[in-house]
Amino acid sequence: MSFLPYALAAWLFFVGLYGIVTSRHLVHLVVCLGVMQSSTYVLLLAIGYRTGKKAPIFTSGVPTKVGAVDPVVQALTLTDVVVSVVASALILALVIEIWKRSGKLCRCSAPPCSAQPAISCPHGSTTSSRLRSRQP
Amino acid sequence: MSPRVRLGLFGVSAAVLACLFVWALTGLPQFGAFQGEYGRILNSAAGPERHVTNVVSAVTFDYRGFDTLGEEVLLFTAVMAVALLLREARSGDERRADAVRSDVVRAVGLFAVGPTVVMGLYVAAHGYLTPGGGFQGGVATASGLVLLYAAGRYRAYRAASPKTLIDFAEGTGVGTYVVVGLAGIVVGGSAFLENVVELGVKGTLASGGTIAILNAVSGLAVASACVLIFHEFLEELMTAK
Amino acid sequence: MTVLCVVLIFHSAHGTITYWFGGWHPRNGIAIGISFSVEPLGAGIAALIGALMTAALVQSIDYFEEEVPPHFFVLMLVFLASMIGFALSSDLFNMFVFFELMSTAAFGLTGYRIEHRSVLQGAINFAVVNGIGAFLLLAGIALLYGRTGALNLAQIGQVLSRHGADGLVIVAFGLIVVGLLTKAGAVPFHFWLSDAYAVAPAPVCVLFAGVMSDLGLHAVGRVYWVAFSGVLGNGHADAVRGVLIGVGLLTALVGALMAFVQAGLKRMLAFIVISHVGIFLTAIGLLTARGLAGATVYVVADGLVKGALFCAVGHLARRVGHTDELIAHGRGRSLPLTGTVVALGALGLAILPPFGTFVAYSLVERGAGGLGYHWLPPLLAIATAVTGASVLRAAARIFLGLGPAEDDLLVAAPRGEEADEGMRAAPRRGFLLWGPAVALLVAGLGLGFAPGIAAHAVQHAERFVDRPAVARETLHGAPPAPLPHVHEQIGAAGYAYGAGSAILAVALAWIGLYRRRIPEAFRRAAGATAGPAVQRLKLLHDGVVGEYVTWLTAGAAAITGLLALLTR
Amino acid sequence: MIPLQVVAIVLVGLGGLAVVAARDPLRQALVLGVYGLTLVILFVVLQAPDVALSELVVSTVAFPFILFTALAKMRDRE
Repeated sequence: MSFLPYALAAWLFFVGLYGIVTSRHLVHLVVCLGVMQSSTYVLLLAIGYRTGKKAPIFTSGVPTKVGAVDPVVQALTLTDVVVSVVASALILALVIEIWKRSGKLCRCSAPPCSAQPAISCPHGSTTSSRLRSRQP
Repeated sequence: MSPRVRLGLFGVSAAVLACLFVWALTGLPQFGAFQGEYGRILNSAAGPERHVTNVVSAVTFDYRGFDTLGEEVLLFTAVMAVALLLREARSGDERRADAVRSDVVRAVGLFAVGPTVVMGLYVAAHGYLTPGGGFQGGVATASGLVLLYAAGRYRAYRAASPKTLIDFAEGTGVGTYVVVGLAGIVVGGSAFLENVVELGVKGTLASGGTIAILNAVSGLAVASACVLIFHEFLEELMTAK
Repeated sequence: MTVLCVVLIFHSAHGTITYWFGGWHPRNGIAIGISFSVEPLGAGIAALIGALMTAALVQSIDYFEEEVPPHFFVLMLVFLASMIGFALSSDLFNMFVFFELMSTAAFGLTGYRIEHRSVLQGAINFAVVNGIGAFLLLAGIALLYGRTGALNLAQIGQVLSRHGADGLVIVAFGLIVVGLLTKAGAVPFHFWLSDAYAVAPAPVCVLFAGVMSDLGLHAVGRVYWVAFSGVLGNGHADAVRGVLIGVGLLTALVGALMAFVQAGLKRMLAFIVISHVGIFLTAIGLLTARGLAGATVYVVADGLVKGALFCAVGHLARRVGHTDELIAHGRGRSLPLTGTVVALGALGLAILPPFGTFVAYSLVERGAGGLGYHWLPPLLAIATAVTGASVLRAAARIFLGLGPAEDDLLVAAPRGEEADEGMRAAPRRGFLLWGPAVALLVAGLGLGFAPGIAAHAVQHAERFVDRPAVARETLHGAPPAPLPHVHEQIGAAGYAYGAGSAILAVALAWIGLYRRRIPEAFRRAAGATAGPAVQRLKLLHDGVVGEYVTWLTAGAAAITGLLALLTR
Repeated sequence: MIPLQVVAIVLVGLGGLAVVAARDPLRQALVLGVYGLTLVILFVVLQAPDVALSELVVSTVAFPFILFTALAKMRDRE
């Protein structure tokens, strides 16, 4: 039973990872990344928890003697939360840009993008035969 | 690689990794029995040394204040990067100034603006006494401005967050953090980010020395960073191409 | 900044400079603040960062067509600060913060040319794969904190060395290494790297290629030596060595092969970066002081050379409008200087004696010889030869117009990836475009002539790998251990490998150009054996995020699993 | 371990699954908000009010905001 919080961290990690691998929509992917990141919060906080102890905030009413849970992991998690927001915002900004471009691409390039702008469609770096015939 | 092969490969490797993960987790101390010295030392030292009641804020702004500086710069960088990515000239006309049509939503939103901002500032200001701090308060304050948008007053929102001013605030927030840090070298004569200010009486607003200052400036930085990021996304939404 | 870092190298020669932020010195040997530890090896890398950044900034003054928004320079400077922070920090979580900061600045810079779809795709792949790598790193950090209650590397090492190597230690090490290797771009975590490097503006690539990848490796070395060598060093060193060298060799060879089949210069250089990351990883993986010293000197020398190559490519892009060797065929004739830089740089990649890269290679060679791994240096020399050959072939095509302008073996660069249309409109000339390339090349090749550089590096590496002494110095302020006496002499074998690699590079480049002149029978035999494998390898690099993440998972499982198996 | 913690853990576990399983981005964004709240509860019972507060502001304001803006932008173009 006391293993449960750690198991939760592992669970969230792999659920998020599964979501990313099978994702067909970049926004979905970003959200799954967030779920994965939340597993690290859970892991950190679960590690720093101490049974029966209070939060590390010693306002005048609480006697210092009782002791508190680990404050360091909480500070680390705070940083981690910021990291998560930043990463999501950046990727979403890129997604918006891709969306705008893919609209453009549909109009001017020969192979039309599918209606569902397949945000993970390969960009064709693997064409081993050289399609280009135009000479400089 | 076909989707089935991919899923198969993923399944096998994820299973292996999960087993390893669980194996590692069994090596951790029992849940609730953690005895890390680092945290315990800080819990007992932060009160007497730094005159704050919230140890977490002492850790974020002092003992590990350098991490927080990195975090502030991270937010600042994100603002820069988002602005760089979404920088395309948004020449199109504003198509809709008001996104929300329902009067009720507007009214509720407008009423909520004031309290949210005030609450945000309160949370930010008391960070080293009670739960909260620059980050939480900053986001809450920024969210007050977002409510302004939700209330359908995009123009009001734009009026409330003139970009240059906020840009300036963001720069000031991060900059002051560095200046306070440097003050540690210049005034304190010893180390970057060392406390140089009167510690004050524990439990009051004027306590904690540099923690209070750093808390305030990071609140400023976070609030303006959030507003700027929101702003970039909103601009993107509001301009039709 | 560069000057400051060079000063730091000499300053820290007498002993590691440890700086505690906030003045929070350790209490009773327990670290309560964050510290930077500056020792000559780390400071050397920091100096490399500074040098490359200077070159990149100088070049970007003239490189861009349009007016560059100030954000670009702000991001560059943040990138600089975060890389130096990452190289010097001795606090595990602080390293994570800088890791994220570095990635964030880098995404922004990668996505600078948002006009093209492939650019955005590259940036997204970069963001997602690095993000997951960071989670793995953080999970490892959390596990370690749960065991040791410490974040300072030296202190983690102290606590860990009191216990045996159980599941937690091994898996935490595996996760941290995988996280760092993701940043470094080792196989199979390298997919994002070629996508991102191919699309970032050339001045940014100078930094990415020159040092960002190698920082991950430097961190692997530090984490192993300072934190894990106590617990994994006795008895389990062979397991760690086997895994690191295995991954390193695979990376070196796959990267070299992929580089050889690219026509786009930027993507080719990206694969060269991957290949050389493999070489450095192998050197670090030897787990000896000499290997570490060799890796560090190699990173610096090679970083300068790769930086010079990317600068030259930037110049080419600006003047010719293309960097695809088949399209730009013969159009670089008017740029003899840039051509010379590229050709010399290619020979530098192929460890031509007696230049900087060769000195580093010979250290690695002797390190491997010391362990009895005599099969290792030839394999590495082949990798360096192939990478050198790719660049030589491209240089011959572009700057001399040799060879046919059609080659169905090569992978064409996707549109918009190399240099976009806007670039061709107004070719620029200017000292600021080619000057940095020459400066970096001279520095990189000239490093080999610095007196006693090999011996000094080994001396400091010896001190670095002495974990208990480092921990005492960091946590208790004990005086540093005296510098050991080291005598380094490059042996005949080293010269043989160096010369062999350079000759092989020229030969391979010739084959690449004039494949058709080889008798038919040979060609068919070679095609039948290597063709399908190369084809399959090419197909793996197809830019789908989900696939990359799958490979990441597989790689993480394989590396950690192997570590677990071998240490049990 | 107190029952409240067990409940919170189970809720978060289910919430995470629900977020990943929701394939429609808009619905997913809503589920994500709920998931964030379950995380807040978990952090409170783990005695981490600071983290809970920041997760609260992030998951109820910052993240949904950028997510919805992005989705709205995309909907526009269709």
